[in-house]
Amino acid sequence: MTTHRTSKRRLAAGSAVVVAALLTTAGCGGGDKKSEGSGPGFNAAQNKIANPSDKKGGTLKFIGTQDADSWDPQRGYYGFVWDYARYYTRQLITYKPAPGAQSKELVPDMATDKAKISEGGKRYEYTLRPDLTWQDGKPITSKDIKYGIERIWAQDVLSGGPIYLKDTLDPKGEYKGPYKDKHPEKLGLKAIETPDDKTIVFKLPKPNGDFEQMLAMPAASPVRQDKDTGSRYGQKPFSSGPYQWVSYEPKKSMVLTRNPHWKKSSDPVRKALPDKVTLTLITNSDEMDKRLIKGDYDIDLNATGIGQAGRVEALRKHKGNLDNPMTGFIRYAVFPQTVKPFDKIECRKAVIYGADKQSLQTARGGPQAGGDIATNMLPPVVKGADPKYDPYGALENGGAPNTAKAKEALKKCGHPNGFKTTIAVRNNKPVEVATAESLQASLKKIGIQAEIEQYDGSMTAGIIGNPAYVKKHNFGIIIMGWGPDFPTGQGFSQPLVHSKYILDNGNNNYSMLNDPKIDAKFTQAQSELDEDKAAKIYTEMNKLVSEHAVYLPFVFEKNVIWRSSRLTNVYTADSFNGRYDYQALGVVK
Amino acid sequence: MLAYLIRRLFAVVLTLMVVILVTFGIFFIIPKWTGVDPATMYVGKQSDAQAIEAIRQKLGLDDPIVVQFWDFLRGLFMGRDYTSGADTVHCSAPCFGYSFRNEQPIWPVLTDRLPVTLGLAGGAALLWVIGGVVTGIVSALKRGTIWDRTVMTVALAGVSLPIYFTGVVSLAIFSYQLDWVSNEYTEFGTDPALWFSGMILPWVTLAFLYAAMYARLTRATMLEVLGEDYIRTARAKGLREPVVIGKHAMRSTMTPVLTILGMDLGALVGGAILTETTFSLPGLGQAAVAAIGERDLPVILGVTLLTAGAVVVANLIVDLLYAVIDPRVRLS
Amino acid sequence: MTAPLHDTSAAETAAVDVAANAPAKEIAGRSPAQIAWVRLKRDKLAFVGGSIVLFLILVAIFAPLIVSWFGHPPNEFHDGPETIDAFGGGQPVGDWGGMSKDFLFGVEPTNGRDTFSRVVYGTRISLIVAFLSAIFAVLLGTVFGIIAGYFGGVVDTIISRTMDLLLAFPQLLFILALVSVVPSELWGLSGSGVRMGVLIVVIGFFGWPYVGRIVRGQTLSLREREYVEAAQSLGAGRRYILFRELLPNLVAPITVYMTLMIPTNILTEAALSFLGAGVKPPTASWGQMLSTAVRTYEIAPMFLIFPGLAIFVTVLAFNLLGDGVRDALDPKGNR
Amino acid sequence: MTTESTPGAGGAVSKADGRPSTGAVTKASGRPARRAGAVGEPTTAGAPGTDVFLDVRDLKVHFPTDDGLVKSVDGLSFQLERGKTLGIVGESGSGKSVTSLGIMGLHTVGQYGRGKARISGEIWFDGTDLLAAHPDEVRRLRGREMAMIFQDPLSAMHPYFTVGAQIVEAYRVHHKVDKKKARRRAVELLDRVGIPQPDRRVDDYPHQFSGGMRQRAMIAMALANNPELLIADEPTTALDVTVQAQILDLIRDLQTEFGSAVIVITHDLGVVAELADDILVMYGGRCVERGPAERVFYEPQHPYTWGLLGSMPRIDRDQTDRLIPVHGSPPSLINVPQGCAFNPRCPYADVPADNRTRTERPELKEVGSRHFSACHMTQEERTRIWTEEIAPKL
Repeated sequence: MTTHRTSKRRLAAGSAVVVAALLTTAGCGGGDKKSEGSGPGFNAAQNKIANPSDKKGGTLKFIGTQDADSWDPQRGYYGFVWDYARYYTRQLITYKPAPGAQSKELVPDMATDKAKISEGGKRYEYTLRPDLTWQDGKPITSKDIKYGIERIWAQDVLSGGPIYLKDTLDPKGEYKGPYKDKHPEKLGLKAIETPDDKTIVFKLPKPNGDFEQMLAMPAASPVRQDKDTGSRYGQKPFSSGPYQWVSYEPKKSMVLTRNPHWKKSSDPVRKALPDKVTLTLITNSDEMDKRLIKGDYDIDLNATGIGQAGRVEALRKHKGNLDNPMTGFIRYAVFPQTVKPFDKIECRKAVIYGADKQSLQTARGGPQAGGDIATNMLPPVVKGADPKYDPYGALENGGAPNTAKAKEALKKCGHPNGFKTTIAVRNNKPVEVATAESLQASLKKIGIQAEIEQYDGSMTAGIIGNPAYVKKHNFGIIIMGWGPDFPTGQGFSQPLVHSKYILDNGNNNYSMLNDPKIDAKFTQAQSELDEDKAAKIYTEMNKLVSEHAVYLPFVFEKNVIWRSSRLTNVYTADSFNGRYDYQALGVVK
Repeated sequence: MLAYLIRRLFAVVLTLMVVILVTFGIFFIIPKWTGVDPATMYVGKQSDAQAIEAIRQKLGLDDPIVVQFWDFLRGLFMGRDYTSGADTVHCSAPCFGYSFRNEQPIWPVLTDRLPVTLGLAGGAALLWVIGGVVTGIVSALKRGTIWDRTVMTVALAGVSLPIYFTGVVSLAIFSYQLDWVSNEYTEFGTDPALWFSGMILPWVTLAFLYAAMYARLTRATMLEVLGEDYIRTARAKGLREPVVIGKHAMRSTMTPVLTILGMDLGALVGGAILTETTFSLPGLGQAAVAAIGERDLPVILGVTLLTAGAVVVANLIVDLLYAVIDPRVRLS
Repeated sequence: MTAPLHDTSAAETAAVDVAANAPAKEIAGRSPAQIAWVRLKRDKLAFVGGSIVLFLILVAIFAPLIVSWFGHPPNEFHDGPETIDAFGGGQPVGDWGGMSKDFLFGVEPTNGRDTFSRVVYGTRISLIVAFLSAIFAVLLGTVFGIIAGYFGGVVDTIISRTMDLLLAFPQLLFILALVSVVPSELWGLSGSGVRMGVLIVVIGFFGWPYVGRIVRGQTLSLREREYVEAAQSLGAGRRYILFRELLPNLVAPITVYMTLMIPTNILTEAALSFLGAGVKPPTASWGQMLSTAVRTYEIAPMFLIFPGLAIFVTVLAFNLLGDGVRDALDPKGNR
Repeated sequence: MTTESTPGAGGAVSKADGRPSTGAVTKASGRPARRAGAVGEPTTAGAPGTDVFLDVRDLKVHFPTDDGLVKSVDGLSFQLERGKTLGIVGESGSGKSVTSLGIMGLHTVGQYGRGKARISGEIWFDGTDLLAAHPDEVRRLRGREMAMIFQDPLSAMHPYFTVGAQIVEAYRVHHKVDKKKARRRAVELLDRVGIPQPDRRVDDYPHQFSGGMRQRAMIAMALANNPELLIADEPTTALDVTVQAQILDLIRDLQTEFGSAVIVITHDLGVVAELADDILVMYGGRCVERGPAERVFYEPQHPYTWGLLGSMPRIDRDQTDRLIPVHGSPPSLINVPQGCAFNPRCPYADVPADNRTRTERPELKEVGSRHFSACHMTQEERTRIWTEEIAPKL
């Protein structure tokens, strides 16, 4: 008995030490001074340039936890890849290297000027700058650009990237891609013409006001045919930008050094300040935050925001190194109209009214790391957005649920005591599961019993992107997020609400919204070459969408991101989901 | 002996076949019931019917499962080509498959991760064998004393602690609070010191769990052996007690310990899932969990096969070793 | 990692083997069960373990009552500013993870659910899954073990090979994979019921070879014993022999194995929940709480401590009890 | 000392040249003086001209257990002269083996933790009180001066080492010789105990030997250092009947040759009849009868001995009534019956008056020349019962 008591006591003593050690964190609640730390200030890189500088040299050290889906310019779809790709790719036109909303403006890159548009918006012509070179010194020709773009057509080999250009230039899919091309130079795509090495002409079957937005994507980057390694191109792309690839180990590291043949004089956009750019990929995001805060690395490649733990510490001690940009994403729930009882608008409204938006915001990470409570389905970064448009009173009472209206709606939809449904949520996104639980809890209060179904996040296209599957499995509420591929109504909303995006697989119009009035707005806006006029049309489109009550937006997403004190020339860019404009960054040595 | 070996190897191959078949079944047949097209997981945000079809073709998803199974087997020994349209990827033997997520064959992914797992298992095994066996023996020799009871209670507590709890608690203290060690795997080649620093916690936590088991096992075996007649004989010869324990008793005690060690190491090669997940070690177990999340079938299959292979081969080695240790065992 | 979950050390197996063989020697006139009971009562550690187990069972049964007295409904959110600092990292407001009279164990980060209530309700999942899967494994193991051991020959070979094969499988990996592809509605169940059913079946299925081996060995040795022969020579039918003679002799090793299997199953269930293959949210389970805690331990350490301790205490209690039962049924009886 | 490490080339290991003149022998000269002071127990030891070199006095070996104190040996005394053989007889659990292990000092060594044996009394071995001596000193005697043959040679030999290695080890513990010489010695010993092809079999493992050969090897191991005292604990129990006889012959031959004193422990009086000069009958941890073999066989003075004799199969006896079994089971060593430990099983328990058998423990009393018995019955009663009731049936 003595022994036993002894060991128990030792055990108790041991666990007390453990608990005490852990509690030193928990214990330091209020007393801390909020310090700005060494950085230039909270949000110092928001809408302005922090540490402006033109000093060259040094090594810029990226760290990240997620590798690219592909570094192949035609295949990458992750936002950070598009931002990072400007190191080693060039486009005809690109986003303006300027802070905040200014970054959304398109400026010429390899082209001497923006397009000469003719034939009522169906012909775009560009002239290339002189002195454009590949990393081996050979000139970049219009044919290289055409070949690069043609690669988008080879979806059988190079899947994964955006296919806006393909859909716009060749909506019927007549061209089969360069690998099956009989043309001697593999340049058989009819919609693009290269009358000479310095000229490139795009011929659209019908006008699209956002066509230049599509050309600003890395997918429109040149690829030289003799350097094209097909599906393996992403392992080591051949550089047309200021930096070239030295080494890359997937999920581990990457080193870029200066491309000696790149000339500043030929590139009005890229700053190319550091001598070297390195990327380290690790697996643990908390460890990444720790290393960033410690100063071992300069910037988070993925920029998905500091994790909970790092955030608490950083906000407390290093607030000056943080920025809190809007990402352009909306986090939302969507109600497939094919699933009962969401075929009835009042049932959808009941969920919208019954949801506790503040709780959802907290689940997303609160006002700073989660974002502002969203009012409608057009994010503020998109032209034509109006965050004040709040048709369902999301902001009333600080985001609290409107139980009275919810109950009323339930009555109208014929389920006064609520109903049963399923919330579908990706299993690999803990935050989304948290929002699902929050929604579940608030719906329970108005009598709606929601079951949470965590589906395989990697199978999104085949599960929630498959309307038959959705219907069969009774996914009445789907939780998702969406960000703009380019900052216009088309770049954000079209896949979500346009009827032609209802697909058997890979559907993004989860609500199955099929309203000719909405479709017409897109046609109208796309043929409008004036951005501001197009924006107004999108505002109207958004109102139409809201009236259908198929979306319950949670937040206009914001992130808390880390900016190392070593960084110069830092600013967040709306065009890159609120990430820093990577090409502009420099480091103090 | 040779006949025995051949028969055992045949059994090994057979076991692995069944493992492949079952894994195949789980990941090909069940998803078909659920009505999800596996090809859709390889397309991006904007899916394209052409792309889906191409992937289906490339992966051979439309082939009957028997054909797919055969292709996989052939690939293992002879390598295989993945063709779609004009683009052909060659995956040389041993071809465990080709990950379309990373555009690379699986085998290098596995060989890349294997050292991490081996490093984890090896280092931890060293600690737990030394720690567990020594405490077990001392406990057996001090049976019933305060030491024995304390150690055995701690050992029982040890086997009762989930590693993802001890692991996280130790991370909270030593990595987050005190910042003594890194919470990220660094390759040995990159920086041995950092590698070591990152491995200490996983080693110790994993070893603690196993040491507890081994201490219990060693103690029990030792007590049993100490009761054997031949130990009494050894003493009757006038041998010194350290010789009796160290030579006569140890030899018999180590046999079951070695058996379990062999099997544990075999299982750990692909199975340190929880440890690797807790400590974010990029080993095979973590690869498997990630692959399950991503439905990256070739990787799942590869890890499963490698793990099952390791277990079966470890069993074989243990049996062979047994014959070496224990002259009474005949391989037949 | 599969191995530590299934802690079937040779020693334990050996002890179990012995337990069935010889009757207790020193105190005549009492049945082995009585002797075992007396021994068990004398074993203080086992007594402590048994008491905790009993306590946990009561907690599981009366969870709603307990929670209504001392806590809040387990799925109720308390994410207002008085409990959760949404502006920071979603950490609980106040020291000690928000522990207070209202929230005995503090609150879960981000959503402010009552940790106490969730730990209490987690007991249910843990115990139900562990018990039922152990029973399932024992049933399968006993049936197949007896069949293999008694009939021998081809039947034995097939069953034994199957057991070997199952043991060679990377179990956790397999269970994980299986659970992740199982449809959401099955056997007329839906929601957490399906997941629990799947967990029970799968954990039990991978557990039976351990029982099967022991039972097979026991059956083999019992078959050789005289009294079976005697019964056979008296013309008793095979089934009679099986149930009248073999089963009672298997009770001891099976009891021991089952008590030792339950803690293992608790750990497996928690591990699966930890890896995301457990019951569905919002149903509370310890492993799932820990998987949340792993992401938030820096800001809410108490949320890591309580579910972790719950698993630890439960498993330890079962292990203490299991050790005690094993020792009590061990004729050598020397601790 | 000179020839100690070089045994005779002829293979016969003779006592004379193998015996080192160690301090133990020198010490022996002082022994009679100390022994003279010994009193209490009935003893014939110390008588002039005898060569008593093992003298066990009031040996008690008790084991504390959860259920109580197990008194395995409870006050045992006897002597043994050089070159003589003592047979200790009794049922299992009577304390025979515990006694032999007690002499070898195997109760105190390697008994770790709780549950250690409690030993008291004196064991004088060649002038040394083994119980008072430093354990290391006892260890040095073990295997060299006193050796033991165990009951089951299969379990008593380490399965992982060759027979040769185990003999070599036994030899090299006490002799600093190189492995080659030790091996030669092992072959020689195996040859001596009658193992065919000893130079080949020396490298076999115990499981490759037959039962009888294993026991021979065991004996060879015990004889490796020419011990003064050889304890054979049930040396033949695990063997076939034919082999039993061979082994007994071997032990007897070797004893003659080596001149060792031998203690044979057995439950089988037949074995004792073959070998023993003296016989000691144990019951319930105590000696109930002790004396020269012929006296114990032909004039046994204790009902328990009668029972044992009655249980002994004999060819010259009629099939029908050949056995007189001892009814009941051996006594609990925790709760030894009050009075005479044998009383619950003794058919003559009521012969002495006053119920003494059930209240008073009988002491060992001399009943003849060097013959002792512990029974409350008078000598007349015993003689009468023996001659009238028992002997005729045997």
